[in-house]
Amino acid sequence: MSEVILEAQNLKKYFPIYKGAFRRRVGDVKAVDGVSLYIKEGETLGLVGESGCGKSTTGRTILRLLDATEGTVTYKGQDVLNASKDEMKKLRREMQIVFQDPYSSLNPRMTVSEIVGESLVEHGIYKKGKELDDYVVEVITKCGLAKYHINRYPHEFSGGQRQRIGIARALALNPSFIVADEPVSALDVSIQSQVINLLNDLQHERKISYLFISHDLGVVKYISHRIGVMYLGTLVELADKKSLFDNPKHPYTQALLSAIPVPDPTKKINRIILKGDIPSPANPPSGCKFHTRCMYAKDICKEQAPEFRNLGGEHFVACHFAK
Amino acid sequence: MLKYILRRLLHMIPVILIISIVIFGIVKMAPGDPVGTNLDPKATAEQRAAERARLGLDKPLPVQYWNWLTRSVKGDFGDSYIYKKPVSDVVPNFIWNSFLLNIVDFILAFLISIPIGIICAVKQYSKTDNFWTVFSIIGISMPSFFFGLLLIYIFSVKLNAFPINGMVTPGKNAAGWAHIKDVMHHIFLPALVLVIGSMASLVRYTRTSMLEVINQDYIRTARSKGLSEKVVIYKHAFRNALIPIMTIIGFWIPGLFSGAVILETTFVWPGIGNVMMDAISARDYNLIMALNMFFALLTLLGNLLADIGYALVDPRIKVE
Amino acid sequence: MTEKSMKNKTENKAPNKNNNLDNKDAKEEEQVILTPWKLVKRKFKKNKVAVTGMIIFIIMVLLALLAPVLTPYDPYAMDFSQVNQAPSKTHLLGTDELGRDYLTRILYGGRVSMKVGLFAVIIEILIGALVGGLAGYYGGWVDNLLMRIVEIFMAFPFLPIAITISAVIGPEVAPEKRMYIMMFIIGLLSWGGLARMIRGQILSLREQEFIQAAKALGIRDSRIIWKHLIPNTLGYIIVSATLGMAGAIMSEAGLSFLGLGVTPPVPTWGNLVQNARDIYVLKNRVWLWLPPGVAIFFAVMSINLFGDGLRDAIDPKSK
Amino acid sequence: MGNLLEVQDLKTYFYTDDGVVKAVDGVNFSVEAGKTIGIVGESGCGKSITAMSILRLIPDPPGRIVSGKIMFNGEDLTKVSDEQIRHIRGNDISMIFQEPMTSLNPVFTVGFQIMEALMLHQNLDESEAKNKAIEMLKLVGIPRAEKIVDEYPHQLSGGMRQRVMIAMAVSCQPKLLIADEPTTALDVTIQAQILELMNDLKSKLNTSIMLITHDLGVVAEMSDHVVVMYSGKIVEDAPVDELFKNPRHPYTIGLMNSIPSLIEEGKRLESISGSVPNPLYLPKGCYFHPRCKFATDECRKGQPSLREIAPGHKVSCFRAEEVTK
Amino acid sequence: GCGDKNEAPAGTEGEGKVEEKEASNNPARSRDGAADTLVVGTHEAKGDFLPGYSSEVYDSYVADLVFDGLFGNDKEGNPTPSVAKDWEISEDHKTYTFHLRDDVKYTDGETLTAEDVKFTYEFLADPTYDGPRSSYAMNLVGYKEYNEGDAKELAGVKVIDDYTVAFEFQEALATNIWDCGMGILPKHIYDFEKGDTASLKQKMSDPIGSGPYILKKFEPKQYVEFEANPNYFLGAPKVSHLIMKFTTVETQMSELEKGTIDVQLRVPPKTENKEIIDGTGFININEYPDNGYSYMGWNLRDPRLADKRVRQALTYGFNRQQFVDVYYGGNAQVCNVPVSQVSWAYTTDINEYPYDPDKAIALLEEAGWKPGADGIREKDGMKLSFVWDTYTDSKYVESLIPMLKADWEKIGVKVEPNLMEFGALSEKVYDKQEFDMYNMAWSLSIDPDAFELFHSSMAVPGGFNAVGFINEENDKLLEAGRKEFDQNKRAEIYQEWCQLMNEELPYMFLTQNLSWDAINERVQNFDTSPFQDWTSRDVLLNVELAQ
Ligand SMILES: Nc1ncnc2c1ncn2[C@@H]1O[C@H](COP(=O)(O)OP(=O)(O)OP(=O)(O)O)[C@@H](O)[C@H]1O
Ligand SMILES: Nc1ncnc2c1ncn2[C@@H]1O[C@H](COP(=O)(O)OP(=O)(O)OP(=O)(O)O)[C@@H](O)[C@H]1O
Ligand SMILES: [Mg+2]
Ligand SMILES: [Mg+2]
Ligand code: NI
Repeated sequence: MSEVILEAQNLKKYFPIYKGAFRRRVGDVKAVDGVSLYIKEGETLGLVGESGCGKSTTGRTILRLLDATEGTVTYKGQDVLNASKDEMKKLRREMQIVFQDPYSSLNPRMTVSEIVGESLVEHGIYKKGKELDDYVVEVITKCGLAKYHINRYPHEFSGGQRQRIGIARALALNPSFIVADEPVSALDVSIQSQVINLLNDLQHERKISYLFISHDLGVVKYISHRIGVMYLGTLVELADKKSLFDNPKHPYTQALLSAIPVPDPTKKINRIILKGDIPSPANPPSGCKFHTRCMYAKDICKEQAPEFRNLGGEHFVACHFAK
Repeated sequence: MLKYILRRLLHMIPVILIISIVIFGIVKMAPGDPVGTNLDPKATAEQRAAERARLGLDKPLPVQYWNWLTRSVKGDFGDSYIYKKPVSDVVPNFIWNSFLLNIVDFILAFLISIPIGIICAVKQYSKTDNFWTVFSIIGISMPSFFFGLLLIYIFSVKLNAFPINGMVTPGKNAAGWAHIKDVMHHIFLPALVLVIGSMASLVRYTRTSMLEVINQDYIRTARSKGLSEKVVIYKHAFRNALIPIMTIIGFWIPGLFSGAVILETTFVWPGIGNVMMDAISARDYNLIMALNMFFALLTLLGNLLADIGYALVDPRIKVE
Repeated sequence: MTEKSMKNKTENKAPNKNNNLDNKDAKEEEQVILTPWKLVKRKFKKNKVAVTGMIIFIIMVLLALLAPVLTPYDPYAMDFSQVNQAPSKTHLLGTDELGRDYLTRILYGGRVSMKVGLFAVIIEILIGALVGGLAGYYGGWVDNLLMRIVEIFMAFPFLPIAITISAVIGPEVAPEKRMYIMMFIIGLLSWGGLARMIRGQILSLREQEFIQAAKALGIRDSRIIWKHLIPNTLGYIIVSATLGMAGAIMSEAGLSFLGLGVTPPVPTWGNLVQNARDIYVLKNRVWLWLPPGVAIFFAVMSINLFGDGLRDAIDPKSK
Repeated sequence: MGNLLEVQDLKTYFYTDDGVVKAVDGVNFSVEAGKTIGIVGESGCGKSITAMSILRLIPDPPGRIVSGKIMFNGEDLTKVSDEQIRHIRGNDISMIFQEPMTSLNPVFTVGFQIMEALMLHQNLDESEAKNKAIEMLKLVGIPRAEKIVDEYPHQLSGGMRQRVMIAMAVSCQPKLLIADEPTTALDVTIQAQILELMNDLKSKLNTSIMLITHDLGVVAEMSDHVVVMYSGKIVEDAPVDELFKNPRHPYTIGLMNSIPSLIEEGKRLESISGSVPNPLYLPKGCYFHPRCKFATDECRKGQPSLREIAPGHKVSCFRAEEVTK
Repeated sequence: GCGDKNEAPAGTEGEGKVEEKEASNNPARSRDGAADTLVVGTHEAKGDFLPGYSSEVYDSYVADLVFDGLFGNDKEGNPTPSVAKDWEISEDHKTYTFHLRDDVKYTDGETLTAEDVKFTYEFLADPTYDGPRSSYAMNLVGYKEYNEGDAKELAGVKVIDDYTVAFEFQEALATNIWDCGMGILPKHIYDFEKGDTASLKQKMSDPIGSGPYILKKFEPKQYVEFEANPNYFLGAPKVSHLIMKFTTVETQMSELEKGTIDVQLRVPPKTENKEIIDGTGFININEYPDNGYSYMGWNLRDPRLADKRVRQALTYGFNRQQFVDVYYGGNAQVCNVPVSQVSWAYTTDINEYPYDPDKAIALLEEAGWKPGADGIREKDGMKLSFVWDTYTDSKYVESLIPMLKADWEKIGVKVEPNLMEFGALSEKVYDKQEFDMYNMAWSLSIDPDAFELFHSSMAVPGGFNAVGFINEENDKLLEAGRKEFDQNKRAEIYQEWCQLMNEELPYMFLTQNLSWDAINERVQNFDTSPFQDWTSRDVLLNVELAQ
């Protein structure tokens, strides 16, 4: 297949917890705790997991919107996390992000043309004026908006339209890698599909790679080529879509897949119901982080964190017992 | 809880220290020499110098500050120039008078305003609500001194129904009930000004926080359980509305005393606000500093009380 | 039942409100496009009380601004043949003990009072926005340090400290200049709350995804601050400014009433009311204290109403 | 008829400054005893308002039940006195809300919040109520119920809180349980736990459930009967198998076609163009016509009414017969 | 004398009996317990009730009611016997020997003796004494040794026997006798170790003395309550209960009207107040000229003001009469000399300096001050533009400012008022002596001696000759005046001095006020006069309440 454009190695992001008047550091939220992944050109890597497991943090750390605590990120051979200011500015044109919330992700006091065109001016690609406007119109029409929308403010759009503006903003710089952080989860089903189609079309047209974050397995399954499953800051399984859905190796993945309600009243599935709640990332369990909810857990799971192993065919699993 | 209070008290110390430095600094910036106003005008320069030395005024400022601070901690704020007595003897005389005024205000305002605030929130835009909204806006916008003067004009000057100043009828030396009546007669007007001012803001505040709470999901939950409207409002909603109301208490307690400066001056009420004005015009350094520290301490204490109040009414605040 | 009759029924229930339903259909495209500010304006305009407040306030400002045109008198010109006149045709609000036209003094007093209020608020906003902005944007130890300072400022008992400072630095200053001192005292003592609020605002804005997006786009910090952060806090700043001005006018009036604010002969509403501390004046020369008191009341009330309306209009939570 | 609840031509409007929002505009459906009815539809189509109208929890002003009947146990709930409706709330009909994080009162212990309804409706004294509360908590699968009963909502996770909400709702063994998007705010694995629990309770207590959701997967799994709403109106009403097999309203079909997991691998998603209309500016004619592929002039002019096209299958579309997946 | 604000003129001298008016609606009569209680309204007393500590006149009232001095004074200001039956003065005018009555008892029953007198003066001379009356002991022999050295006793006060005490002064001065009149403290109550006045200060607010009244209760900021001393050696006062109620300028009129006070001391002599008083029909005014004057001091070290013509011009250029008319409604007088008209040292043979802007301009022109471009006169690069330091929170000043500014502007002189708190003004004027001009007032003692105020030796920092008036003739006259013991000769000296001052104008003399005591008609014999205030035994013991 095509070549790897982005690779993250052992990425960690800890948020310190402070307490008291003197703001002593009393611990860390281990939001991302040793994630390794790669993304190939024109590929979509889906990232699923429960709320708070660190999906967004992974995405943002890769883009260096957050400073990583540890680990490396290389984009087309370039070290992202240690890039200089100028290098970083160049990298920004290549790597973009689309956000979940169509309401808070657009500055309410800027018009569509400002939102989309701002970065072009900032990077010196266009000067303010007719040319810029033409280009902005081109981009937004590509994203399914119309020319007359250009001077409107975000609040005049519906959720789906706003999400398109967000995509247009990311697209304006013509990036080759986009982190899509739950771009459809705030949208209604009927609107969701519009946005998914748009993302898909753009990928085919421009060979864009996506890191597609979602907790909706249906959507991830539909759009991704490969899928990573996260649990409490670590990847527990990462594999080709087919391989993951047909043959999940990690007990958590298995439970997750079985938990999705299928919109078909005739199919009754046998559920694996996990007991308990997700532990806090500020105080994760020892050993294998999943052992507290795992039905197969043995003593070794409590003591030793499993390795993230390649079971062959690029199917990675972090479980002592997976075969 | 006790530990929490202790810890909060401990945290107050650096703040108090800094405030004390600022207050000391401000007061020391003042022109005018306390020695000049107090000694015999015919005193010689040497006598003045000796007096200065005795008061420690010849030392560098940091040393003066340190001396003042260490003595203050022991409760010795120096002598008041006006009263020629230790400040610690002067202030208590007046605190109780101010306290009396404020406690009347506090109790009345709370007893009346909170229920009104709740009713206004429950019956938003009703006639009652509109009335109290107008009342609040008027009360908030009315300067206390002007309102006080209006009352004096109407009730004391025109109707001759209340005394214009003071706290008791001198020489009456009434005891028991007669004394209380005498004081009540005197306290009526100043207390009215205070109560109406406090009520205006408290009604408004209660109304706003109730309105906020009433639209919360858990109120709908309470209703869906079939609870009566009274329980929903006074138990479920009010307990939550109380949380923001706690803040206002924090501002209020110090506000009461310091706001009294104007009110006590208007009504010639023998309280510390009045003393504060005297201290200012007589340049009574020690008294000014002590009073300012008192007010600052009250502010901090108000904040502390508010925080304790929070902790009491809001289980989400961890106390350990 | 047919659809039509159903519709009629509803129209009967709410006759004047929904008659636009049928003729104004669906064409969202045709709706008037409103900028966020226009939206605020529209919301504000609907609030009759707030609009009234604004109008009263504007009238008061105009009265003060146009004072030299509106009155033929000089606020300082004494006329000993006209001492202590009751209101009359020549002196609409009478004269004071030095024969100065009182209406003129009130108008000019309004100028001073409002000027003090305005500049005190400007000082308050400048410091508050700067401190709050820095603390919110940079966070970390900067935030920590600044917030400690704010905490200390908030623990200052306003009136006593204001009185003390006024008494301490006031004496060296001519009456005309005392109003500047007042501005500084009031401004310097009251920025704490604003700084806190702006910090909170910025902190929450900083977490908003559009700021993250701007960073991801490689937008400069300075531009993020100017284009993204500041415009979004502006609404709150404006609201604080209006409400703060009411507070500042009140504070100035209080201090001047105590004789520790702006001092005569420079008139302000506060020191004009001070006349009434003399029982004789209180009783027999109502025109010397009632009008300036009412002026303070109206100014403060109109600004409060205006500010409240503005807050409701700007606050996205309110309907 | 075995109908526990019958909603007839219900209209609930909101009178706002900008105009009238017809949040629920002539809704008819019924709930059979012991069955689950699912209500689906896009955000803002009036699902929650329908549910709240039943319990008369509409904030008034600005909302008002304008007309219609809600027959429950032979009584019209829109007509009964406040006292009577309070007696029904939490006792005969109870409700679970969408947001477990905000639907519990933060200042009372969860135990107390469960006990309140028990003490009110079942005349239990405090200790009895507490025992019952613990029992209910155990029933909804909360571990260490004796301890949790004295904890405050903020000390519990989202899933636990939703369980508490359920425990509270079922504590008086209501005849009808209205669940307004009970799992939307929860994670998949937790959602699975809750759905499992609800099914469990339904069989144990024999309550009817009115399940509101926008997740067709959840509907398919839980309901016996489905109602699809669009812009305050019911567009389709059918037994669950029938609906999924043979949807007849273009909106229902569009909805199904836009769900990725129902689509064959690699096939393009079909989507409904446009967006949900602003309730203040509803289109003339069929509300769905601007987004409808099948719209004709008839649709632009008149509003279709709900009609039965197969036994138990009602659709509100002029062209239902021509429309297929 | 001492620096005093203007609103509170000091005073004494009677205008005669209060008219007997019958008013049926006199509310004071129906007050609770009115029959035997006299309520006197005064400005607030702070609680410094010991004679050595009371710095303000209102505290002195209390001290004067509770304590007795060796002698009092009559209406003309001559010393009269009191605790001392009589006294003799030595040939050299340095030693004063007083013979005490043996029947003066403190209210605790102990007898007043010469030891107590000595104790009182040792207290004033104590090294730690920080009150305002050290000047009473300062001129005594041995003061320095006692105050600064470690002398065990104050040599200048000698106890000859139980009832005889002698004061020995360092210098023979006509004013010495007044230093002997300090209120006498009972040693057995107030005794303290030398250097420990602190212990005495603690007893400041509940004084015990031999005076006509016994202090019963002091409510700070509210009132002081007294009861008559039935065993007073001059006979018990006729009014058995006395209350000094604290009033303010703002409230006193209303209190009078409402009858909550019977007497208000020192009502500002303004037409408004007269109107109120006349309006009641049951209040009379006891009016007498104040023993003091107000003035504008100018810095004579300033070359602009060093020129006499400029000072005269400025005086001519300010319409002082108009100020008196506007502010006092005519109830005051323009003054032109630093001596009160009630004093025997007063003379009318002086220049009145009537308002005359033309003359003022002529004088300025003569002195070489020509109008500048901005209308302000200038000469040699100097401008007649002054900063006038004055004090805040005073209606007097508020009225004076605009009038002075306006008048002087007409003669091409600019003046900018600079308001400050009174204490700050005192410091600036006396300690720093940095000012162009300032205004204050003097209330005078009975003796016209003004050595402290105008002698060139006092033109030092901290001295009272703050304006820096240095004039040989003046020095000569002042020295002669205080060393002369013949009353007539003294009067001549001081009158000559008055003329000199009137010519030289070291101050711009402003006004001499009238003192008004407002008295309810039910109070009889409240005959205050310039030299006898209401605590004077002649007045106090005769006051009666009419039924
Ligand atoms: N700025 C921050 N400071 C402290 N903790 C944070 C911060 N941002 C995220 N976290 C914590 O890090 C963990 C992972 O958060 P993250 O937002 O990456 O989760 P997520 O998988 O995206 O969840 P969701 O599905 O809810 O979006 C959470 O526990 C969160 O509380
Ligand atoms: N208090 C209110 N005032 C005005 N309009 C309201 C009010 N509450 C609800 N509405 C309107 O009623 C309509 C129906 O709302 P409802 O809450 O029933 O939607 P829903 O189907 O439950 O949506 P969701 O899936 O988002 O919960 C919406 O258009 C909404 O804007
Ligand atoms: Mg996320
Ligand atoms: Mg809903
Ligand atoms: Ni019909």
